[in-house]
Amino acid sequence: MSLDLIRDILIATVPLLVIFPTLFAFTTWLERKALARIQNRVGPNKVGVPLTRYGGRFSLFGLGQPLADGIKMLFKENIVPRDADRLFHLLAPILALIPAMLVLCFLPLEFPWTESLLPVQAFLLDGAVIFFFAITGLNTLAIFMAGWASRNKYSLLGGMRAIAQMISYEIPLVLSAVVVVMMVGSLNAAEIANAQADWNWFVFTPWGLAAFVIFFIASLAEINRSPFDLPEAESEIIAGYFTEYSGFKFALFFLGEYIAMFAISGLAVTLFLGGGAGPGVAALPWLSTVWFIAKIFALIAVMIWLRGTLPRLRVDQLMGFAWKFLLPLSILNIIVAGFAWHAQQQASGILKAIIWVACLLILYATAKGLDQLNRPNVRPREYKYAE
Amino acid sequence: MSLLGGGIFKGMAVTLRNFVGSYFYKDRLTTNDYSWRPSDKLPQRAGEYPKEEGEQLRDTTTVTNYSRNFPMLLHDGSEPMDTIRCVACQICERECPPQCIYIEKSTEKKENAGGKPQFFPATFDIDVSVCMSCQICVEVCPFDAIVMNSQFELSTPDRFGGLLLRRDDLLKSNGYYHKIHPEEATARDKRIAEEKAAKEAKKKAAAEAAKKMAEEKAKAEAEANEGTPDMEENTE
Amino acid sequence: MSHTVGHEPILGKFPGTNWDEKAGALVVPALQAKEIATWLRDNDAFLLDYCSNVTGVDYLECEVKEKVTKEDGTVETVTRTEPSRMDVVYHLYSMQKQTGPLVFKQRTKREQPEVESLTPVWRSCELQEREVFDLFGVNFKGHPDQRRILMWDEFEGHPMRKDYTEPFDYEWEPTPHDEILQKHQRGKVIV
Amino acid sequence: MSSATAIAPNYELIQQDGLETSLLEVSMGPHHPSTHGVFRMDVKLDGETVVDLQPVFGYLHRNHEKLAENMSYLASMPFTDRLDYFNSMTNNWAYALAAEKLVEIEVPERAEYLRVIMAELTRLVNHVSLVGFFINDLGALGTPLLYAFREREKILDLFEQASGARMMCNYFRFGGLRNDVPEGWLDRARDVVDRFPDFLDEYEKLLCENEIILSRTQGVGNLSRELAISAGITGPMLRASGVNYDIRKVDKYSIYDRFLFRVPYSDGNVGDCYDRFMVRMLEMRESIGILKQALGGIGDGPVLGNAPKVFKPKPAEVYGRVEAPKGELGFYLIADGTPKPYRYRVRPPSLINLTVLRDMCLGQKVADAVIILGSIDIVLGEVDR
Amino acid sequence: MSEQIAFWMLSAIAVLGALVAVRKRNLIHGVFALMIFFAALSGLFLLLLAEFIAAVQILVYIGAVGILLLFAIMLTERVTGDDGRRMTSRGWFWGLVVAAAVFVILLLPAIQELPPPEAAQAIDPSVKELGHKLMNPYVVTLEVLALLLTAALIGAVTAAQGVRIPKEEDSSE
Repeated sequence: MSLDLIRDILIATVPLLVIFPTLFAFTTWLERKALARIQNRVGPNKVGVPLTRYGGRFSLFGLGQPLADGIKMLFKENIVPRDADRLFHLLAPILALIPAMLVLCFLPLEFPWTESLLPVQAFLLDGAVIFFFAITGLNTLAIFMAGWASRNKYSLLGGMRAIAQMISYEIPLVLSAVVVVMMVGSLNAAEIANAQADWNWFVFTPWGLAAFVIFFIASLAEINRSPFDLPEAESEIIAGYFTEYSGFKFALFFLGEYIAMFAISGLAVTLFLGGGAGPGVAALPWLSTVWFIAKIFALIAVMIWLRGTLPRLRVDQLMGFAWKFLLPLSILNIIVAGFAWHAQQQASGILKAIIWVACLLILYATAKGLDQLNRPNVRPREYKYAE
Repeated sequence: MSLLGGGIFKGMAVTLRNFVGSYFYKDRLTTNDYSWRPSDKLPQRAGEYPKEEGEQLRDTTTVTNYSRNFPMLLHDGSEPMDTIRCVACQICERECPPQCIYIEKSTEKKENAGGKPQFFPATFDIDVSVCMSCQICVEVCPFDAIVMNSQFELSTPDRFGGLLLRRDDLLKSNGYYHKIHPEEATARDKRIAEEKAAKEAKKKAAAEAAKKMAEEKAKAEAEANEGTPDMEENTE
Repeated sequence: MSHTVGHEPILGKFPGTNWDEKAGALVVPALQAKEIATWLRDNDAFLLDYCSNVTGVDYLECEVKEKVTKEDGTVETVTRTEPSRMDVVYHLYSMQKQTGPLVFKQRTKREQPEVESLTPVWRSCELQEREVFDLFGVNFKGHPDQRRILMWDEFEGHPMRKDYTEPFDYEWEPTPHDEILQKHQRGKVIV
Repeated sequence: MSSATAIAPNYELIQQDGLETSLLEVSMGPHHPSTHGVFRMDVKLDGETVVDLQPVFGYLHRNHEKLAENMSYLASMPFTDRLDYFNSMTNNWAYALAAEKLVEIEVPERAEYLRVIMAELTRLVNHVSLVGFFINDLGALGTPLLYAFREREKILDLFEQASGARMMCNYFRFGGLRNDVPEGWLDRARDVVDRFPDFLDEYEKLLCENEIILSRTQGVGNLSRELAISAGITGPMLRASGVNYDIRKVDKYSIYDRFLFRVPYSDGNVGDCYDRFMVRMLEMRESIGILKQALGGIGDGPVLGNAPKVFKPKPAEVYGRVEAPKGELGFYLIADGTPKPYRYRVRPPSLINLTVLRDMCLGQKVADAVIILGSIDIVLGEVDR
Repeated sequence: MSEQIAFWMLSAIAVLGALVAVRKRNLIHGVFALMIFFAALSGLFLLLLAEFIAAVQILVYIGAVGILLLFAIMLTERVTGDDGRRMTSRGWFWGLVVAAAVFVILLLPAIQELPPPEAAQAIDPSVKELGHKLMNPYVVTLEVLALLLTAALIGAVTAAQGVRIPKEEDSSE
């Protein structure tokens, strides 16, 4: 093993370990601030940089809040329930963080300083996308571990919910990605991103749009974001699997959750939103990194927006939504995409437009039909008045 | 046939409007900055917060002119004990629903706000950890001696002693009362003046009527009535 | 205001009942209560389908001074002893006819009081009768789930009874308020 | 009718095929985020399904009734604020109404108008924050709740200006009100009331068509008409089960017969959480109608009738009730000729509405149990007293 | 060299994981040890440049089989598994014999037909090629397997529906 290789591996991976936790800190601030504004509050606005006590003058919109939170978390008491499985209670947050961090390597995120290096990036692997899904699935284990090791009934319920939910939603997640893989003919993340150069983003095709919507919804469930945050449903099961976590272990869970959010948004960007493609990339290659992260943040902004708006689903409705709505729709999407792709090989111009519109109609009608089928009696009602 | 997910989009439009609106409309961002900040020194007793009377009222967003918190005793002049209105009649102590007032009557009389020798409270304690700000003591007081303060910064490191307000903590001037509750104070002063005028007119009328009958006897009667005029009405 | 319910037919049908004019209430012997209640609920003239309020009232033995008008027109004050008793009061309304209330009282003795539970007639009595059991110690025959409701299971005594005295408070700790309370308890202030 | 009065059947887990599963017993509360206070539900779960539920009360019990029996009539007025601490005005009113029946005091007209205004503002406060809490129980991150609180603040400001306190108002007196509202208060109130419908439009847009809310609430926690009547359910919950019964209409207490307003109720087919939620939403519109009429019709005059300074009623028994936002709030007073009530009883709507909690929750998911409790609308200060 | 180190480390982890999985009394701990074993195995596949197989190993064995085991354990009475029963069964001798036999049978062909290193390098198991193989020569096998799995799925659903709470006739009428 040459020293060069070690150096290159470090140069390729360490930035991921630095940039994303930093972004995590920023995102927590962003989320708190955005949610506050959605709810007509002010949000964190006192803690400045560096942690000024009398905020006000140097508060910088409360940007110091994540730092203060981090310090608070570090110094909080680490409480472990008496009956808990101490080993697993300790391992679970770490295990939650590792896969989330690991899958970041599979994103085609090329930093300017890595160009001249050996090709050590994991996204050049032949099966990068499938690796991504495989390793994301490990998160489930960590959550189960946390839920089980806490010896708390709410935690256990949360763990059970998490397993059921994440396994179910992995299927539409993967199936919607299949469409893109089919079109590109490769599981290599870099190739997929490159195939979408010149604004040929998959989200601009009907099947790509449908797949993107399904992917986005399923990814919300996969990372336990509202409206699918059942494993940590506050109003029902306190905090779900991390009810019994405090201090730094809780912070690790928190970090893992946000990193997973970045990772899955990054995959969505890779698959549907053209990776690092964007205006000005041809002239300045490093802009691709900026675009990539900007797109991730656009998706995260939508997630925050959804979180500020929606209540959560019920367990059976959640499972029904995955199995009775998303799964058939994503399978149909694969079929539609296959046929349409072959049909438009010969067609051009108007015919192509007709095919696209037809695809959209088929997909929308199916979705509508499935919705009607799943919830036939759910609709607004009329009320009577007595004088 | 409604749009699939249409309700969700409508809801998102509402939240987006609120998000944007919170930057532009005061209506949508009702949070007020609580600008009073603790100084380095912690207060040792309740009531040591704001240092000057009425200081916290600079921040009109947290306290309005109508809000009430805990009772205070009124005095009219600059020297509190010389112009205290309270005559230690103990009606408020009896009527207080959570029984948080403790009064001990003085043994000797002393000249007070009215300019006549009266009893005064040797002890007047209010346990604000028990007081529930119901304002019943204010209503039952026949002398307008106790009114509601709006001071709310009462936290103290001493859980027991610190929350027992003594007579001297409770004494506030009528000017302060005017500052915190201008409308109410003006109305009250007006009513007191009217009552006083009415009483004086009555006294005058009675005196004049009595003059015709027998001067000396009437005078003595009028003085006896003045001593404890309202007490008898209310005590039962 | 509310439309009162005529009580005369009840007195006619059930001879054991009587009408307490002063309280405006129908007093029913505990044995007959369930039968009368069911009849009141189902009879078309009443249809008292809604039992609003259930509560107990504890009467200690006391001396009552009454003014009695004699035959010759003179008024005399007579003192008589009222025996102790326990009332369980039901306020009945009719939602269909929008009438009510009819005050319905089950009267029983004060020591080990026992009355008929009306929960099978009106479900709304379930928690309220539990409360009466808890706070007054009235035993409801036929109540499906008679447990303490507001006090904890191990609690002894029935705090709403007039002769209940507080036990020693083991969580007591001295506060300045004690001074104040002691003064009140010493009887310096007579309410 | 008679079948509905029976206690709900004992649901037992029936094992089939010899597959053995065990029940999970969860004690939800007394410190659970969505039990609205220190309420506890002992829930037995089969997976996520509720197979048994026992409500446990009493964590906030302070024997309000006994306290009131040991103090004068007036002195327990501030304690009624603490019953249902969201709606201190209607609590005051119910107590004042009962006490006024004891001694038959005339209430001046202006006081009656102000009482109606306060009560309807209270209803707005209660319903708007209840809907917010309810959606919070559904899992929203507090957004509707905070919108509700934003609007509630405006009404609480009005309360503060009138009575000096935002929640523990202690504003009503036997024979009227403690003091008149300050100058300009009525204009401010008109302003708030005029702008409230805009907020309601926005609120309805946010909530009433949301697919998730529809599918979460419809068909959950069904309460039949018969059971609702028999169990003494009152208020919006009763009307959501299809019974048209509003004490404002039935008793016509105070001056409610002078106002035109409608009472929304459902057709009684289901009586689920959605109905309870919607009935409250619609009721707010009617309250605004009443408020507009009352603020238009109010005249000048005194606000406190010639109530006796020492309240010492003759021996009598009265039961006074009002339509509080949560249901029928009644006060049963027995006077014995002393300045203290011999018997003082509160008929708490929150507690009695909880009678059917178990019936509604059985067979539902654990998440539904939470929203069913939320849709009942309880305040523990009133449940436990 | 680095590959050698990685190989030995992964092998050691795999063996240790397997041993812990067998010996551990606590069932949940055992399952997690088993997953460590799976993960190490996946690493070994990666060393053989069979990245697709490695990914599938994680996806299927850890992501699906392991979690299925956890679910099964969750549904049993003693979730903890600390019941102190004797963990070694009486038939340990025959177990050992069978294990040894399987080991030898697996080892024999490997020893006999060890391909030359160059040939091993020539096979580049790309994902595309795998896909083509599955869809062309082995399509019947694949479909039969899919059918089997579907049957199992339906069977599982039927079995799971056996337990249900009898509801009172709903008031929906």
